[in-house]
Amino acid sequence: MITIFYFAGLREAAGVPQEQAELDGRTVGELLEWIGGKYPHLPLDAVRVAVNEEYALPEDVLRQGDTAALIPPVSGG
Amino acid sequence: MITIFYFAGLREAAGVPQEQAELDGRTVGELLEWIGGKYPHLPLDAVRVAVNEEYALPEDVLRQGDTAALIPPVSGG
Amino acid sequence: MKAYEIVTEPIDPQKYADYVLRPEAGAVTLFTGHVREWTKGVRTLYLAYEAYVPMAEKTLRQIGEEMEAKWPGTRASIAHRIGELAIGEIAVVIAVSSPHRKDAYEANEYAIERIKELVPIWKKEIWEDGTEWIGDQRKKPDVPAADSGANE
Amino acid sequence: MKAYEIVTEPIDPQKYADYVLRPEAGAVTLFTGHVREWTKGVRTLYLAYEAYVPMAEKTLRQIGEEMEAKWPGTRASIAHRIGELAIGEIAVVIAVSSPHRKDAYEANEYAIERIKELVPIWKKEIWEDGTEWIGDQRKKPDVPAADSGANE
Repeated sequence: MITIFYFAGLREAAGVPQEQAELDGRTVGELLEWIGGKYPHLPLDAVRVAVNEEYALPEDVLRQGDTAALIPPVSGG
Repeated sequence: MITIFYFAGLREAAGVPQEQAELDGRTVGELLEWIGGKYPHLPLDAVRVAVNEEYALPEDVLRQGDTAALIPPVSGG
Repeated sequence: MKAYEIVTEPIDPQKYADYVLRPEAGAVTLFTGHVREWTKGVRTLYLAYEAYVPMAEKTLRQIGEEMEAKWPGTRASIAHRIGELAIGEIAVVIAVSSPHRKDAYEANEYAIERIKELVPIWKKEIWEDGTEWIGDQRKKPDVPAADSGANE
Repeated sequence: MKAYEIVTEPIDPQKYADYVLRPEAGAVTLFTGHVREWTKGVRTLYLAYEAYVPMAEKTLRQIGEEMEAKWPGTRASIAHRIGELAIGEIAVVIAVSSPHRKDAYEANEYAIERIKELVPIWKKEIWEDGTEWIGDQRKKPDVPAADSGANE
């Protein structure tokens, strides 16, 4: 199982702040495909994914217990 | 009469913070010559002169009651 | 306080300036980003900030390490507030000290640019007639960002 | 307080930052120049500053007007302390607010460069083995100055 976090506009659009999914062994790119299939209305174009609080690449592989956060364009400052 | 102010190293070298002199009608350049004659040891090369609290040009003319300040290189900040 | 932190209470900027001061520092720059009332003719009532807190603090610390590597001898401290902020309140503070002033200015400006690229914090603007999550959709990861104009 | 002033007591920088803040300001930059203990291997015990006070305040105000002309929408406040200052104490504070951050950084750095060219203030360094009035003899009027390295 991995944990998925949604923030800001994505959280509001998904309707949940987080969820768990059986995506162990899948890549970050596959995670985004899975999310796009489950929530077709989510704007994922400019989204980055952080795995365990570090920005990840599409080919990075998810492991049991990982947390994957969907990071929409940031606007701090 | 005009009033002459000396600051920082010039004040210490001249031995006085200010003095008065009959230099009405003379230019700023002539003022510097007069000071150089009276205090040959003063380092006047990089000195600017302010008349009535504004930087002045060598050809500016001094008038009765003016204050002329000798401004050595500044080092604020 | 932590040198790099996300906070929920009002920010006292002096605390961060004091933190970076040392006997070998001749210059301290302190930047504060404030909630602005008017942006392009639209009146903001207040802002709400949200963060992925542990990652935000980690990326702020990473930015501090980048600064200290690029401008040796500088010391930095950064805080960002989340929750609801009223007009004029401080959203972010960046304190930098260095022996010479040029580094303190440059490193400080570098920090705010990097925050706007990297740190997982999101701003929602609340106007009289609606709300919107602000995010520059054109912005690509790790590319220096232009001034967004959304705030400061 | 005055927006542009020479003071003899310790400087509270926050007072100047508060002065420049307005609802339309998104960014405030605050620069403080501090007495540094070590400069090129020589230990400073303390500094003594002297000013031609009325002209110094007038030229500080002039610099503020230059800033507001070059960066419209900025508001500035500057104070310089004179007398004896201990290590770490603030000699100068420059506060600038502006709608956008880039102007606040640029205008602030402009101010400290202009102060070092224009404002009749002199610094005497007191070391363990002597004293010296600091002044860059190579500096010409109205030419932008390089970092003197004498302090910050």
